[in-house]
Amino acid sequence: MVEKNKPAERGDTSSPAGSLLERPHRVESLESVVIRFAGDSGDGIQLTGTEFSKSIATGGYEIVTHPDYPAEIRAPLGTLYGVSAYQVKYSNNPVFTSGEALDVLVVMNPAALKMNIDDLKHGGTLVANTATFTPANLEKAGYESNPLKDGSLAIYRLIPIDISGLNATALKDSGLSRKDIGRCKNYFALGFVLYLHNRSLNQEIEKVRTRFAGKPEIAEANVTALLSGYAYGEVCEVFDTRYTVSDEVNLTPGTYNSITGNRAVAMALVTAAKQTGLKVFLGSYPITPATDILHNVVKLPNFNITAFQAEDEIAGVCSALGAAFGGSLAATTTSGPGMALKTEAIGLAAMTELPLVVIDVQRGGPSTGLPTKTEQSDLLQAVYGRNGECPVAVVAARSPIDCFHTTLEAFRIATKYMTPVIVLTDGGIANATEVGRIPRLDDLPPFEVKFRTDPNGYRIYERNENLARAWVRPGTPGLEHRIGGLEKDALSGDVSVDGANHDKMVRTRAAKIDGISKDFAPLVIEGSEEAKLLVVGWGGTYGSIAEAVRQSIADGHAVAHVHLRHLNPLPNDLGEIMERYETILVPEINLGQLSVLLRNKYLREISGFNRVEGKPLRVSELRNTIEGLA
Amino acid sequence: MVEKNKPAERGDTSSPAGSLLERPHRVESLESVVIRFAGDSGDGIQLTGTEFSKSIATGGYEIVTHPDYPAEIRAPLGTLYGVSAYQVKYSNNPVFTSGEALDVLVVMNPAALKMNIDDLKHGGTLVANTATFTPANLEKAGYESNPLKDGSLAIYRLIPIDISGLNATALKDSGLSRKDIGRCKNYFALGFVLYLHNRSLNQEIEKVRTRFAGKPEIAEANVTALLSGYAYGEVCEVFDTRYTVSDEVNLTPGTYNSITGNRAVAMALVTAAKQTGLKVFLGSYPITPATDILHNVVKLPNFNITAFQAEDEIAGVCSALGAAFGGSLAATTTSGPGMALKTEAIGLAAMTELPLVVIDVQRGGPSTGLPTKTEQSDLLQAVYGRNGECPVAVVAARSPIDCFHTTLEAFRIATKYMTPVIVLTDGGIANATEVGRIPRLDDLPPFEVKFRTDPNGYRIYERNENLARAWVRPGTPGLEHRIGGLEKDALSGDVSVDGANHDKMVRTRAAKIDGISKDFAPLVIEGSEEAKLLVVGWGGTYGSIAEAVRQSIADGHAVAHVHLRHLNPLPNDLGEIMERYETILVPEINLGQLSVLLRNKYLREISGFNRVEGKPLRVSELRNTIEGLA
Amino acid sequence: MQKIQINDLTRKDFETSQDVRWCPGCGDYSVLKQVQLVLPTLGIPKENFAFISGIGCSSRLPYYMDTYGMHSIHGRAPAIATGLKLSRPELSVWVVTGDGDALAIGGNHFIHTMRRNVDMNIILLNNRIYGLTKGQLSPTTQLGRQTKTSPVGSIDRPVEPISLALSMGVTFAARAVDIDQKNLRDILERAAAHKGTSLVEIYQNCHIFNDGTFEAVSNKKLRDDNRIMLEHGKPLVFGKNRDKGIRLNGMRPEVVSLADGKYTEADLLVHDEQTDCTVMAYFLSRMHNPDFPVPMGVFRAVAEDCYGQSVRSAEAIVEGKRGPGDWDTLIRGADSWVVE
Amino acid sequence: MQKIQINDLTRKDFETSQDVRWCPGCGDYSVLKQVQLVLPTLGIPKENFAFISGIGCSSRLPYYMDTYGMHSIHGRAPAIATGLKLSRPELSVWVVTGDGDALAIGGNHFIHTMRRNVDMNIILLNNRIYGLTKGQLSPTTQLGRQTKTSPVGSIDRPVEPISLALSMGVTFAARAVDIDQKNLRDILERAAAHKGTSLVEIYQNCHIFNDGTFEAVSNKKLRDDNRIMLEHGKPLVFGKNRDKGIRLNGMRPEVVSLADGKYTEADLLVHDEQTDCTVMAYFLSRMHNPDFPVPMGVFRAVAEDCYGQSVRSAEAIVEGKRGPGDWDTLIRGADSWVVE
Ligand SMILES: Cc1ncc(C[n+]2csc(CCOP(=O)(O)OP(=O)(O)O)c2C)c(N)n1
Ligand SMILES: Cc1ncc(C[n+]2csc(CCOP(=O)(O)OP(=O)(O)O)c2C)c(N)n1
Ligand code: SF4
Ligand code: SF4
Ligand SMILES: [Mg+2]
Ligand SMILES: [Mg+2]
Repeated sequence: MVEKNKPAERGDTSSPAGSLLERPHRVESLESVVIRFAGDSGDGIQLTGTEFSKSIATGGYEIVTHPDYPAEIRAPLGTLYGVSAYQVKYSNNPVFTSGEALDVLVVMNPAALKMNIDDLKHGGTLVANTATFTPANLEKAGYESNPLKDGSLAIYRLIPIDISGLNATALKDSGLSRKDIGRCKNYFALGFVLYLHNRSLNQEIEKVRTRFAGKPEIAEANVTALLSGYAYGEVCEVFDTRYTVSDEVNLTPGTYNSITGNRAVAMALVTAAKQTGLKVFLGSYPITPATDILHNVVKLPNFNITAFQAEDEIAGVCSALGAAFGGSLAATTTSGPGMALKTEAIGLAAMTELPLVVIDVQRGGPSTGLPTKTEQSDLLQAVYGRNGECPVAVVAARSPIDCFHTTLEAFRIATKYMTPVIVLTDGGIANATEVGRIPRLDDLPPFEVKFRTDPNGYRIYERNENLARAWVRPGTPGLEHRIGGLEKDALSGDVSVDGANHDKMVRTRAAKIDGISKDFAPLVIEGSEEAKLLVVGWGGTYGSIAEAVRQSIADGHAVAHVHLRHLNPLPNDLGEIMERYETILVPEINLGQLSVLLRNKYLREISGFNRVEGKPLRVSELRNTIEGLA
Repeated sequence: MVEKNKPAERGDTSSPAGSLLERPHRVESLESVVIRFAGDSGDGIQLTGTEFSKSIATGGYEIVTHPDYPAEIRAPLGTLYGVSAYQVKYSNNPVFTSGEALDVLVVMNPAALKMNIDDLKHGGTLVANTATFTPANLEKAGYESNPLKDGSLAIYRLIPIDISGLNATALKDSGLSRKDIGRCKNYFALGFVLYLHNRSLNQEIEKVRTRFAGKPEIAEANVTALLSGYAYGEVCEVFDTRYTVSDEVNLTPGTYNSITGNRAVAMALVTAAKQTGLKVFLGSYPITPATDILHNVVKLPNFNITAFQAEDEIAGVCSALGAAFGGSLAATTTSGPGMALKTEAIGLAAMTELPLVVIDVQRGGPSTGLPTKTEQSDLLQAVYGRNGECPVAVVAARSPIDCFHTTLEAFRIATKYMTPVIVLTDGGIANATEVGRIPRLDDLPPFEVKFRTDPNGYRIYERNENLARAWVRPGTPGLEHRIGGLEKDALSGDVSVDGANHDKMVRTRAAKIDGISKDFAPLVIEGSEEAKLLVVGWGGTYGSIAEAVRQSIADGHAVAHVHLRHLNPLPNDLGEIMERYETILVPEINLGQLSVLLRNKYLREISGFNRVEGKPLRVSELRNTIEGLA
Repeated sequence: MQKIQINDLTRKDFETSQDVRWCPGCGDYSVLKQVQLVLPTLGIPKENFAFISGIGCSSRLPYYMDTYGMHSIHGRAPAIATGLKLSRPELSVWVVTGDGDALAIGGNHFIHTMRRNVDMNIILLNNRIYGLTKGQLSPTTQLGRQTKTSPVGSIDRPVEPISLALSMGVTFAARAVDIDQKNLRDILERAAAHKGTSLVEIYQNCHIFNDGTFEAVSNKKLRDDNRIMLEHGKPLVFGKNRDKGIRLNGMRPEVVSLADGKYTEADLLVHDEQTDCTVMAYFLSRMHNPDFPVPMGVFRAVAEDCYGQSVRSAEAIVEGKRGPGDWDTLIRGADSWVVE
Repeated sequence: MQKIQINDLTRKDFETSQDVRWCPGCGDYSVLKQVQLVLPTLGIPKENFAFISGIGCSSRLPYYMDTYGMHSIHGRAPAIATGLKLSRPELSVWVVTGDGDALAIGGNHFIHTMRRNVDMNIILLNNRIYGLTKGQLSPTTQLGRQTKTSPVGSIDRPVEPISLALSMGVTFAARAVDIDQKNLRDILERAAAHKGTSLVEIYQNCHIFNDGTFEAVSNKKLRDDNRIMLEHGKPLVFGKNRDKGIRLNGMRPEVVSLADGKYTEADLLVHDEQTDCTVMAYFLSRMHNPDFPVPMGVFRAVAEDCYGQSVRSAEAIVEGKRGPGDWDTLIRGADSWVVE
């Protein structure tokens, strides 16, 4: 059985993957719907998608979303590369990915049709805004004839609607300008789609009124558009089915919300400040797809958290290190190229043994690569990418919600072991949303930090049972001391060029990091116990792998799945678990970086499933591979 | 048989390790001497050591030297941490390291005695400048009584000489100031030691006159000091043995010289310019122990080589990349922390597929670490330390002379495969000297570079049989094109966000780098064919390993040694070779970085011999390990 | 670079097949156009142009220029261009950068390039915001401005790029507004002609994230009272009716009216772009709205040895003394010995 | 920082057990001494001092100060200090750096620190050379100077750190000579008292690799004719006999004699360290030997909000509007829903 929601046992610094916004348990049922909205980036697609998912989620369904922006800020209207899309999968069963083949596709123009139609299931529903299928737009999209009329879409259930026109008609008395009326059309579309999915409008109407509280005419116009779209559904005779996903939901009672991975990281920073009573300091430099974390944090100065936009990545990490020296919980956020720039300073953090959390929201590389696409290719950089023998802890989040728990755990490790910790998330989970139950503070693993204040017999590199040195806050009388990047005497902390001392320090720093694994909760094996095939994953591919494994099992294949949060050190029980299986499959959005770590550590043959296409692994393809090996 | 001097077969881009300054063949003979000079860093120790080694080397002996400076620029006189030392081993047999236990130790003050005496063999010769054994100096060195007099040195053959006094007497009529006379004392010491080693003075005298050509009084005073030291040896009755190392040398005829690794790199840059006719561009930022390469190169603007001291390491590597784009042979030189800063730009070089040679003279890490000490701990950074899937070629030099060949090979690989190549040397071989035969230009592997000039059908990422794209020099009509860090279409080179294209490009870049190994010469296995133990080494530990293996074999143990120049990709024949041996031992001055690469690639259990003490591996200790495993 | 006769180059020759992908209304379009118009007039063969950029909306410009080009990494274009120019002095090297690219992450290369005076043309598209990453604070964002990373208004005092460049001794510095086509074109031509580093700061409107930040100097109705056009040798006069001027009061500048007869043009400061010291230009670079008009045009243009020339003359000194290097002698080294 | 009574601190309290490991004769010794003398006078508890440095001979200074300290990585001290100060406003934060550390690799952090005006004291030990790496060209090395990396003389035009800092709006900038103990001490005291970033450039003699580069201003016999001591509100007079002065001629400075009666002190420029614009100080920072005396003392000292204050007032605005943040509300988010 896939035990997606079973909280792991708690170790000292470990925490369950999936409890801020805890994931619900429910009864089995297989029905689910995958829907994608697509249109010009100016069409409000992201907003429509978000609103739709919220409305669905509040119905108690599980959802996973996948927003997909064009690389350009504002691509010219109607172009293929200017198409923006937003995909949602929902179900009353656990949902792990935003889905593959679409049940419903809503397109606002020909370019959106062209770019997305291939993903629609045969027999799937296609809603198209006919008003935009003008000769000029068709040409921009590369259509020679109008696909809505030339029969080429016959295999789909086509619902052509003059969304622009109907919306304009509905709002002709609103007193708004034509431009403003045009802007309401996404609410018309939303109303229609909500009808299609059998959702009521009440809540949505309330939300529109709150959102546009300052502008009542706009609010009312949008409400009218929503209602008109819904009404159009009711009267429309073009189609005959509404989607009805069983709503026998069985959620743990509580307050729920949806959250993106980037916001979850920001919430973790706030929570760390709350739990410890310490100031949190975020030193950062904007870079896609990590910037949203900073955007979230700058709005929260009243939560004992200082955000600093530095002049570059190096200053970002260095300012954080300065704050760590000062006794704050310090973090820096970035993505691949920024990570590359921070490595020298991370080395200094490792050498001075200061707690520092470095969050790398991975994107397509190398170099500038594919900045708006996801990838898992910074793992080896995180583990090995510094000069000298410079081990640091590396952890990875598996889902948007897990970004919260993983970041908090990173802070617990950093302060307990006095070490930098690298948190790997990725562009996929950073922007996707997941729904879960809101945790209360006491639900979370405890997090307390102690500074040394006793000057008696203080030695900078004296270590406790975890091999960690003491954290001393400047301002504490009698504990004045100097640290730095030069090698230091193993006890006194004075500069030392002694060879034996250096060897000792190098080994001690390595042993300290290795020792972190004693705190990890036992790994959770999902899937069949009697399997011969073990799928080992890490980070943001969790959804795809869990879904593929689940489908394979449902289809009668024996396969097990273990998903790693801890990449350095690796969990102590992993070797023993791997020994139980004949074949190890490691799916990654890279050319096999976890494979390198596993092969090196366990000397095991590993099968890789590697696709580096800037997007989540395709469940169907992965499933084929699994079933070939199981 | 240790086949140290057998040139390897030549592949296309490969070259024998050890032919600039080709290493001599000779008849067997075991005699060798290890001597160390030590004194205040102001005492001219480095000069004395260098002069002594030159004099020995011109006698046709093989030598290896090891200079050891204090970390401070000018440490206060007489302090322990201000001691500077220079060690030479010479023999008429192949010499691989600067030796361990000393036959002769020359100390210019009590601090030098204190810091070095433990390395002197029982019964070894100790020359001490008695004039400096004053109460004040003894105290600074931490001596409670005068060791020259208290009998504590009885196990050595002590030769106490009032070097300062005798030198002053000899020069009292020179007309020089007291300070200047004092400065001559190292020539007095040199004269004495040369007598001790049975060398004639003629050549040395000539050299002093050339060196001080502008200042004849100083020249003559130094000559007098030399002669007086020598004469003192002749008349001195304190000791009874002179060192006589058999000089039945059997060198390949030719011109010989000694060279440090850093200078050898500089000579490689000059040679690359000479061979290709292209301009060489070196963009660099000073950092110990790499700076000397830049010091050497700035003196050579008349060799078609432009050296640019940039504002930082990032500008250093970026300026080199700009020059590479412009069609020059471009290099950047650095050490660990600087390497960390260059990784983002190396990623750009990999993405734009431009040839770039990055020379990392490794030093003790992490962070600032032990800047004046050697280490091999940047290997994994070189192989894995960049964001994204970003493979580059990595090669390492095994000895000072090999720095020349390895750097030239790096340029050949870079231009043939259009890729960055990282050259790893280290603080040990960078500053040590090795003697060898001077090559002629036609002795070297050919090196030619072709630019594309034909505009017909040009596509930026069209590839040849080596998967390399064409190098196009700006200024060529009709070939105008744009490259950059964003992923590009596999053929046209236009920006592409297509997933399948990205996957293809990621794999193609990886395949290109993997393909380089087809050019490598077969690995040379030194030592016994029937051995069960294979020692696999890389880089600057060659000397220690070769010597330890040789000694073990001489002692009747069966052991083989293979030493890698190519770390990425690894040589094709390595796997098959490793299979022939039961046990693999990998000695490294790190915690096992080559081990990681080998375990990952070959899934073989590896024994590590790891000492991270800032200095070459100790032959005796390594030998014990070898003999325990063999 | 020698000026040669190339009659047949036109703007079209510098256009690429790539769709230009800036937002509709972005100021970058008009800069691209002017650059494409100026290049054919310079008498430089098309294949000798190289455009290097960093990362940002602005840094996309080289993709739209049919010349040699590199869209490099964030902030590093001047360093790349330096290596290119030093190794290939015959090329015409252009750097295209943004306020974030040049002045945030790239600040160090920016200042050292100014100091070295390598012969290249730097086009700094200053929109006072990070465009490509969607609207964060940049080093030139005005105090109090709300952005995605300064929700209650920026507290970072803005950089004045021209002051910064002057303090590092830049030999050519000028400023223009994106849509002021004539002035922009003149300045680009002068920058191209200048030997040494030329910095052209262009006030560029980011229609999406910082619309209107340059309104006062770009809006045809407002601009004459808010800007002053610098002209070498001419007094500092401005205003729709050319009725205002800048006078020096001690070491302080002062706006005076020429309308009321108290002051005449003779009392005003006279612009001198060629003084060897940077103080005059620096003084101008400190003038900002609303107290002063913003200067447009050339702040400084002086002839000094550029770095490349100095490199080459240092090379020549060595070569003059020692002759061209002889590989055999060098490789043999000073005290080699012969074994027979 | 509030000044509190701490009677018992002396220089000794700030000495560490470490052997000081600069070369004999190095100017760093005298700076260390003055710093150790000034600290006890500031009324700040010893445990509230933090010294952050980069890499270089100069950057070793924190090891010799018995305060909190970090010897960090090359060029990054100002960035580290910024994070420390922003998160711990009650600390007295000092940065110790060299000309290479601050102006070569650290240039970007240097300029942005000036711009932000974070409350810290930066001691820049300018010896115009890379000491620790044994004698290469630094950004302040004079033109034509031979170093290990400029064997035929430097061709890089030197940086004037004070000009650079001023162009970024530094609120306190001063200069002193290492061995001029009295002046150095006064300036360190004033720098410590200043709120915001204070930059103290110290001309420091590197006895080993660049001996005598400051001879003209440090040698007691020469210095009076080669330097000018800046005093707020006083005319710019200098010379052994105080018989020379600086006058403004248009926008150009000019040295005039007060001896021949043609000019009197009334004709001279009067130093004003407090003007809000940076032009006066900039002008002074461009004066160099041999044409002008080199100014010593305080170039600029103005009171402006420092970054930390602004951060805190921005925080206060938000807190004022919204009250202290409530974790539960925040974490619940705007449109949560309840499942029962
Ligand atoms: C090393 C690195 N850090 C950060 C980024 C993200 N990034 C791309 S462009 C940019 C700012 C661009 O601002 P500006 O130079 O003003 O250009 P504009 O888009 O406004 O023209 C940033 C922060 C990056 N690509 N690389
Ligand atoms: C990243 C990095 N690059 C280069 C170095 C080498 N390095 C150490 S100090 C220094 C220059 C120091 O010059 P300066 O700041 O003027 O200090 P000084 O020694 O003259 O006081 C350099 C280049 C380093 N330690 N780290
Ligand atoms: S975001 Fe701004 S700068 Fe970027 S293309 Fe759009 S309008 Fe232009
Ligand atoms: S090298 Fe120069 S700066 Fe460094 S300690 Fe010696 S004298 Fe001082
Ligand atoms: Mg911008
Ligand atoms: Mg210096």
